[in-house]
Amino acid sequence: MVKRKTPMLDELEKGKWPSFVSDIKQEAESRNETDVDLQTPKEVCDDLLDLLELSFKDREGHWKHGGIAGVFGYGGGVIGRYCDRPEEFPAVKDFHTLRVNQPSSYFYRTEFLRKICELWERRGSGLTNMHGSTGDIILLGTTTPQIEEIFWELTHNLKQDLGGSGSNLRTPNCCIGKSRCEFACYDTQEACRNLTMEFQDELHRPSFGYKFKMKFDGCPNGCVASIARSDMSVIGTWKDDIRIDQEAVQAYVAGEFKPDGGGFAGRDWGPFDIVKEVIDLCPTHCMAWNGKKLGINNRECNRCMHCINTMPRALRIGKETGASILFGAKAPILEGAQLSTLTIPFMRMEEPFNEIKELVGKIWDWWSEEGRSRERLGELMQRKGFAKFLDVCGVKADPRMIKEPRSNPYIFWKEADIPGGWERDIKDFRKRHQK
Amino acid sequence: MVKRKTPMLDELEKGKWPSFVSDIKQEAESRNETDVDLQTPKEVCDDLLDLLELSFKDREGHWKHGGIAGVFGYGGGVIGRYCDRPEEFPAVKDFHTLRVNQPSSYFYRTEFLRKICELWERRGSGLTNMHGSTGDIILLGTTTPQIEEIFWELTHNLKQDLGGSGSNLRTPNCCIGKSRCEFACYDTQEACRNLTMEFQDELHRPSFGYKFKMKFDGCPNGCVASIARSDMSVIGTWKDDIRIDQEAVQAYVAGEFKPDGGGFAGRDWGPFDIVKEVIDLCPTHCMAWNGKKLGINNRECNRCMHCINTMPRALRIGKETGASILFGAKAPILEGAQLSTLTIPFMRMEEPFNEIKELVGKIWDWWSEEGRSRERLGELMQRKGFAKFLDVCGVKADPRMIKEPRSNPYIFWKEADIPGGWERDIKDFRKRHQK
Amino acid sequence: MGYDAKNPMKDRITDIGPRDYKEFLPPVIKKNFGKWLYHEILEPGVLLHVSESGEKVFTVRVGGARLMSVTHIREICDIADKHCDGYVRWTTRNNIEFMVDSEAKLKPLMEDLEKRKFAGGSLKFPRGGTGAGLTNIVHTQGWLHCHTAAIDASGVVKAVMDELYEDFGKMRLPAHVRISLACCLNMCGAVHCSDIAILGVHRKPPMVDHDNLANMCEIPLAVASCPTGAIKTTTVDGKKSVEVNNDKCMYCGNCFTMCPAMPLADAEGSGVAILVGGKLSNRITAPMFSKVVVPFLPNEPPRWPQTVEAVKKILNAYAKDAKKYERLGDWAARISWERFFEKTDLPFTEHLIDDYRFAYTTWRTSTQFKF
Amino acid sequence: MGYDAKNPMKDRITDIGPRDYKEFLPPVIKKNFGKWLYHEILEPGVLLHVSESGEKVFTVRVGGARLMSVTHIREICDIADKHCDGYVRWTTRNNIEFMVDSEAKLKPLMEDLEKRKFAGGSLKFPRGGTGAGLTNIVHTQGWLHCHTAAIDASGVVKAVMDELYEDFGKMRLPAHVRISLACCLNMCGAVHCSDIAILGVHRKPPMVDHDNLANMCEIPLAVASCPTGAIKTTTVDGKKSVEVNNDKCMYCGNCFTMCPAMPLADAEGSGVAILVGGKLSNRITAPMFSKVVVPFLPNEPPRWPQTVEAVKKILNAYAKDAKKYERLGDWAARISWERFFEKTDLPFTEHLIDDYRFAYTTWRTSTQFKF
Ligand code: SRM
Ligand code: SRM
Ligand code: SRM
Ligand code: SRM
Ligand code: SF4
Ligand code: SF4
Ligand code: SF4
Ligand code: SF4
Ligand code: SF4
Ligand code: SF4
Ligand code: SF4
Ligand code: SF4
Repeated sequence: MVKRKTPMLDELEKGKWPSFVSDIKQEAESRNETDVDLQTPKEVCDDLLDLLELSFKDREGHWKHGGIAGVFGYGGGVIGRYCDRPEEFPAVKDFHTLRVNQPSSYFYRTEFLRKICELWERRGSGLTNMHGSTGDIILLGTTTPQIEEIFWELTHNLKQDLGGSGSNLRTPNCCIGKSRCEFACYDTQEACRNLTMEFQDELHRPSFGYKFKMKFDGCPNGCVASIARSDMSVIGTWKDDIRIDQEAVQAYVAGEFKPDGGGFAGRDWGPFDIVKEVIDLCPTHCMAWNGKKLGINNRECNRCMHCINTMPRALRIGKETGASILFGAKAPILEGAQLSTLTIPFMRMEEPFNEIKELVGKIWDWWSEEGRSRERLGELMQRKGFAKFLDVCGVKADPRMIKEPRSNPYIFWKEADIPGGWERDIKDFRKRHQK
Repeated sequence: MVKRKTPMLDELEKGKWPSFVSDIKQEAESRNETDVDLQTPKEVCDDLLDLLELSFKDREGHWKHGGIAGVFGYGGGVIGRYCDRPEEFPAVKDFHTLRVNQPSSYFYRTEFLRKICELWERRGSGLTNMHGSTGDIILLGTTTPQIEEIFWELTHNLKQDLGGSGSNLRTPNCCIGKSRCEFACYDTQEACRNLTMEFQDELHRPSFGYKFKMKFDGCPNGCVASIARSDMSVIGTWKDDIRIDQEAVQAYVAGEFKPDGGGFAGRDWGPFDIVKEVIDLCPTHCMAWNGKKLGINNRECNRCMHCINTMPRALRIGKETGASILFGAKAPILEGAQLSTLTIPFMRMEEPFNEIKELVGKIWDWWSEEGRSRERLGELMQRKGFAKFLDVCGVKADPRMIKEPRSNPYIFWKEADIPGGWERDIKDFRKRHQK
Repeated sequence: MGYDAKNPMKDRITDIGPRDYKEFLPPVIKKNFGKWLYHEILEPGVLLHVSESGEKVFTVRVGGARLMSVTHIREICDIADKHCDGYVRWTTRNNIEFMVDSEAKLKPLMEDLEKRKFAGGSLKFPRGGTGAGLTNIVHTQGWLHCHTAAIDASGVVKAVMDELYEDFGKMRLPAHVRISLACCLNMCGAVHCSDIAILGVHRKPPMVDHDNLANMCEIPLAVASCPTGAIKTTTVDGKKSVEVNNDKCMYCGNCFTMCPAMPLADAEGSGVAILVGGKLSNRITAPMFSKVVVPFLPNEPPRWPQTVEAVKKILNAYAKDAKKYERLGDWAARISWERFFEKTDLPFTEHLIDDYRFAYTTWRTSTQFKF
Repeated sequence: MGYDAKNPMKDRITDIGPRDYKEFLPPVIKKNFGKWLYHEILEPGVLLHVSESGEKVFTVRVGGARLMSVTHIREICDIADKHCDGYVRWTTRNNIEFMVDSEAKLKPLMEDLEKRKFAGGSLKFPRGGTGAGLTNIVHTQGWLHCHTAAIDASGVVKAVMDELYEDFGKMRLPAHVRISLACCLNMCGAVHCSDIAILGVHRKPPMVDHDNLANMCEIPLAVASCPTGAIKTTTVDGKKSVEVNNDKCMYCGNCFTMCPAMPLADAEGSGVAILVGGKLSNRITAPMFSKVVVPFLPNEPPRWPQTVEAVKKILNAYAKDAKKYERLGDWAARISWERFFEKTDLPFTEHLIDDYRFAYTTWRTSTQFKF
């Protein structure tokens, strides 16, 4: 408290949006006053603020590159971090992060959270990220000796394991799904948990060439962004017809129900116009409205969700539900960003999820065999070609997997498919064709 | 006549579409009967048919690879061609092609054509392609000694030069333009001729690393396909407003004028519906129709031509006309096909066409300097980056040149643009950041 | 007078360029140059252009084999002399246009053209090729003149056009349909941007003529020519040569272009690929590439029945299903490619999935698809 | 009891995974699991979900800094205990959701949340983030924890959210707007598919710490890490090291990830790039990448005014001009990118033209443009 002088950071206490600076300060104060038997430096929050202030001043970060830290027997779950000015900021000299595997879709009982808080106040910085981008509860900053202690308490007292980091399966994640969403086409939370449990070994013990992520979205709205951030994106969908409640449609048209569940209420967009707002925006133009009845040519629907999103009280997803499975999303390093590519148009998603587990197995085998070090699945798919990937998955090529067929004529053939094979005798040829 | 036995080719005399087999046969007969002092084998057409029959039988062509042939002082205009079974088909043993530079948009007086026919009957096979894909009159097949003779007669008697082949400027080509098209935004024929004359040296004497093509379309309809087939595509456009004749619009709406000049007359598409067929199809949605008056928000129009094509009696291109210039189209070998890329959104196109000539000069200089052997301009543009190409053209970057901005963050900077430059002292850095 | 082989430079004329088109413009065209107001298609193959001056030009467009003899050209000249004051032109798609300056001259011209037939029975001057129909197939040399051809050109074109003949003379399609043919991957033409493209392709890696290669080719150029890096230098029986890694080869033929000792053509290996959905005009949508929808059909001279059948399937499905003004590629994009393969009844195979440079940009990165 | 460093394997528990979410579901959620019929947004930040059973759950969503102290979390627990029977959840965008099972409990909860403020004056629990509005900025570690950061994360987010605060609590935008931030090109998050993305970028090639490189790094890995092949091995003062070809470097930082002796960060060189127009949902249009529209803005702690300004310009232009349901990227595509730069008043520079692997696919290969 005495030491801290953070004029720049103090600026970030102003304004309405919750200030992380104020929050760190309140934690700093709490640490100064607490009776808890702190196992980490009391001044950790003070030093962190001072160090951040220095970064603001320098316009350069002040953490050293990486650093080894971890728990015995695991290869992931801990990110080592050391300050590059340890003498000036001794309380954050080592400031390692723990990634704690969140329960599916971030539901908590306060009892559990309070235990985490108690543990983390005592043995860590008292600072967290709720949550990290992958999904973990991020315990932000502790010293090297504390790591095993924390792990022991986590597993024994909280019955809670770490998540992933390094070249392994990363902590899977899912949208809220059936817990509270009427659009969920399968149980994302159970799928996420079930696969997390199945692959504990892959999650904890790096045996891959690089990271592998899986995320579970209950429907094409994509609330957990799986299509952009996971090597395997499992996205709910359905095969049969959208269920229509014609009376409820009328209620929307009459203005009794607000479109999009009221999500546009902040502005006067005029009365709801079903033709302009639904029929005309349907990307497949498979909807019709005759003033009385809404028609959907379900065979042509691509299940984009727009009509259902707009009139959730009138339209419901089909009953024959499952998921589309897409592969290969990743951030830009190295070959440029990728979105996941549709590979399995439809798979049923039911416990014990054997079909998807087998599929994952095949893909991991191939990736392990063919993938270069630090090559994401998506990059391998690009390098080897999508047709090869389909082979690996044991799936037949289908136009649904592409936006459009190739425009170049550079087609590879298998020798077996060519009558007479590839080997020819030039002498034979020369009999027909002089040189 | 005696020798020929072409059962497969004879099948191609059937059917309604003009039969090239019948035509070659009629030429064969004419050669057998003619009094002309033929300088090439009388049996050339017979042997050609027999050879083609053999190819049909073998399902393999029977021409040797290339072969040197040409006229003195030129590096192009003649394609050498030798048969790979010369003993059996002696009359087509050598069967070289001449590329004769067509006059702009293929208008002819019969007097000229008859002279060509006379020359080519006597000194060639009597067979032509009217015309080759690049645009030339293709004189198809003659013997080596005839080449210089033909060239002499062509230049002296027909006042007519050869076109291009090899690593040079290829014969430029254009659409019919102002000769007979109301859409022409500039004089394509004159531009084509003027640049052809300006660059005679580049056309005849290969000095490039590969071929270079230029084509001139009078408007975005693209009737000479310049955007797909020329390293430089000059495509007419206008800057001001589409001219509207509201009465004529009414006449279309009333069904008095047929849409698209009657181009859809072969089928009953129902009465013309201006909203469905024009307003709704306008890609920029910049048109309005209130039942009486047609409105165009010209600022938002991208000059796609649709409305003008559909109602040519009511709508006319603007008055402030010129061309957009695009670069880099090519066939797929090696890097895949390219369409030309918009580089100069607008240039006036008036004699003496100095501005475009200067631009071409700059581009050729760069291409000559940086281009690899057999690297098309489009490939060089890809290899060096479009921004570099703009530099070369002396043109400022503009969003009009791209479909969308880059999605990857891999931006190159010039050192001069970065405060402090690139060179830094690691010792300095280490003062702030311990390792 | 004439060329003197002993004195080749004597009186030599060079670089005079083509004849000036202005000499060749029919008077009505010359007078109204740049003054045209609008056009009408009076019937298939018959255009009327009206000038600001009130003058009119009537054009009769007729198809033809691009390959034509001087005998045939002379017949064209006869017709032009008789009806058109000695002027005639060709179009950018190898059709012939006869122009007259009054309606009165139109009918006799058309009647004259109609009755002319080749000895074998085919029409010499079929009228059509205008508006929302099919026009002439732009094509290349094929076995008739080129050394790299994987298929014939004129033969395939004749076979296809015989079958689609009706559509050349009617304007009953949803929009312009442009069919093109190229006999090898060099694609001499705009095959890569055609509504329907017929393309000659190989499927066997080049043979290497080790005995002759070193004499016939510059080895470094041959090695460098390969886009996939499949070619390496080697020595065979003491002779310098090259060897091809067959598994890396995509049969593009670029090595053969650079080195005659590496032929690819093969009776069984070479054949037809079909591409669809390209366009050139900027009308409504931007120009687009054609896409491969049939990876291979065998060479079947003389009438290539499977190729003809596939083209017909595509054209018919399009004609039946597309909207007015909708080009083939726009139709396929609208109905989705899954429906395209259904409606055309063409099989989808892994060969149609891109694996070249921009492959990833063609993968479906969304859940939007139709069952 | 507890961890025994001398006997680390004693009673060790591993591979138990996360706690079962089913233990943590509020009773009303558990009972109606999979039975939800529809939802309504009662006001910004307040959701109602109605079950087939007729039961309802009311959710209050509040924003927050993702970085939160245990003190803060305990306060959240207090609230949840008081109003929500001890249950609470977070969303995928780091908002907090308090759920109650009857309307009666809603108002006290909201009032309680509203009045809580940090000592510095900022709100602890601003309500909002629903519907066609702005929700929380998904972000990464920044200078607070990560070693590769080119910018700070939490600081920039706070600065931007303060300025856009109104839109978090209103639902007045044309569609959902997702802003994301990542502090380096590793892009930990979905920055590459966000309506607006704030991205930390470097502009100086790495420095090479020749004295220490050989000890700190595996040289072959460092060389191999460079996507542009800019790194070569070298020897400096007798020590093995690497050298960087500055002209080939695109400052991606991948070498630094592999080799700590190659730092890139620089006060002047590093800063912010802004990308726009990405999306994740499949609604109407397919997911899309964000595109770079501002190549660089300097690091300006503590409040990054130029960055904030640019984001505001973009958001305001969009809010004013787009149609209902139209995401930012769809808006830009519809009005054309030339208009986007006009309407947002952002300069277009050559840096925004792609020159990476798929560059060609982004060039304009048509004459369709707007003056
Ligand atoms: C903590 C976290 C950011 C955050 O503040 O939330 C994070 C932090 C780091 N990421 Fe990440 N990544 C985090 C989620 C992501 C995500 C998002 C996701 O998982 O959904 C991505 C994009 C998706 C993807 O995987 O492509 C992501 C893409 C990367 C990459 C680039 C990978 C690529 O293939 O392009 C790297 C570089 C690397 O792996 O060497 C990286 C590397 C890193 C490292 C380990 C830095 C490094 O260079 O080694 C960071 C450690 C920072 C620290 O001090 O803790 N991080 N990283 C996220 C993990 C928290 C959690 O477990 O919940
Ligand atoms: C004659 C002609 C085809 C025809 O029947 O019409 C033709 C014939 C040949 N072309 Fe072509 N090209 C012809 C127009 C084209 C066009 C179309 C155009 O110019 O508008 C193209 C596509 C546009 C382009 O240039 O990209 C074209 C793209 C090629 C290519 C591939 C170039 C590329 O960069 O991808 C080659 C291969 C090469 O140059 O080595 C090629 C090579 C050839 C060669 C020289 C064969 C070879 O491998 O060396 C052919 C000689 C055949 C012969 O026996 O006469 N030809 N070639 C066309 C020239 C006639 C004329 O002068 O009017
Ligand atoms: C004569 C010719 C120009 C020439 O210099 O020879 C020509 C002439 C005309 N074109 Fe064309 N086009 C000619 C090749 C083309 C080409 C090039 C090609 O096919 O290789 C194209 C691009 C095709 C493509 O997009 O793939 C072409 C795309 C158009 C269009 C746009 C059509 C579309 O729906 O996309 C129009 C507008 C229209 O038809 O309303 C057009 C319109 C016209 C008009 C109406 C222009 C006019 O006002 O005179 C002419 C008569 C049209 C007709 O035939 O129905 N012309 N036109 C060419 C005739 C070729 C032939 O014999 O069939
Ligand atoms: C709570 C949460 C899921 C979770 O597991 O935590 C969630 C919940 C809902 N989402 Fe979502 N979405 C959530 C993140 C997302 C994301 C992911 C992201 O932004 O990172 C997306 C993809 C965004 C994108 O496309 O870039 C997302 C795209 C949607 C959409 C499609 C919106 C669109 O216009 O494209 C809908 C449909 C709608 O709003 O009508 C939707 C609809 C919904 C509904 C209405 C579903 C339901 O019936 O309950 C939920 C309330 C909507 C609301 O907030 O207005 N949700 N939603 C996430 C809340 C994040 C937050 O705190 O703001
Ligand atoms: S992804 Fe679909 S199922 Fe999951 S929360 Fe979002 S809208 Fe609901
Ligand atoms: S889900 Fe989308 S595609 Fe299907 S009917 Fe609704 S709006 Fe149309
Ligand atoms: S390109 Fe335009 S100007 Fe030229 S002929 Fe075609 S329609 Fe007329
Ligand atoms: S030219 Fe095209 S973009 Fe312009 S108004 Fe006409 S239809 Fe619309
Ligand atoms: S396409 Fe190929 S085979 Fe046909 S003419 Fe051109 S180069 Fe020759
Ligand atoms: S055919 Fe093409 S891919 Fe095959 S070896 Fe020759 S150049 Fe290489
Ligand atoms: S985006 Fe970069 S700097 Fe930020 S947390 Fe991820 S790896 Fe670290
Ligand atoms: S920053 Fe990237 S491009 Fe530059 S040297 Fe390092 S790895 Fe190569």
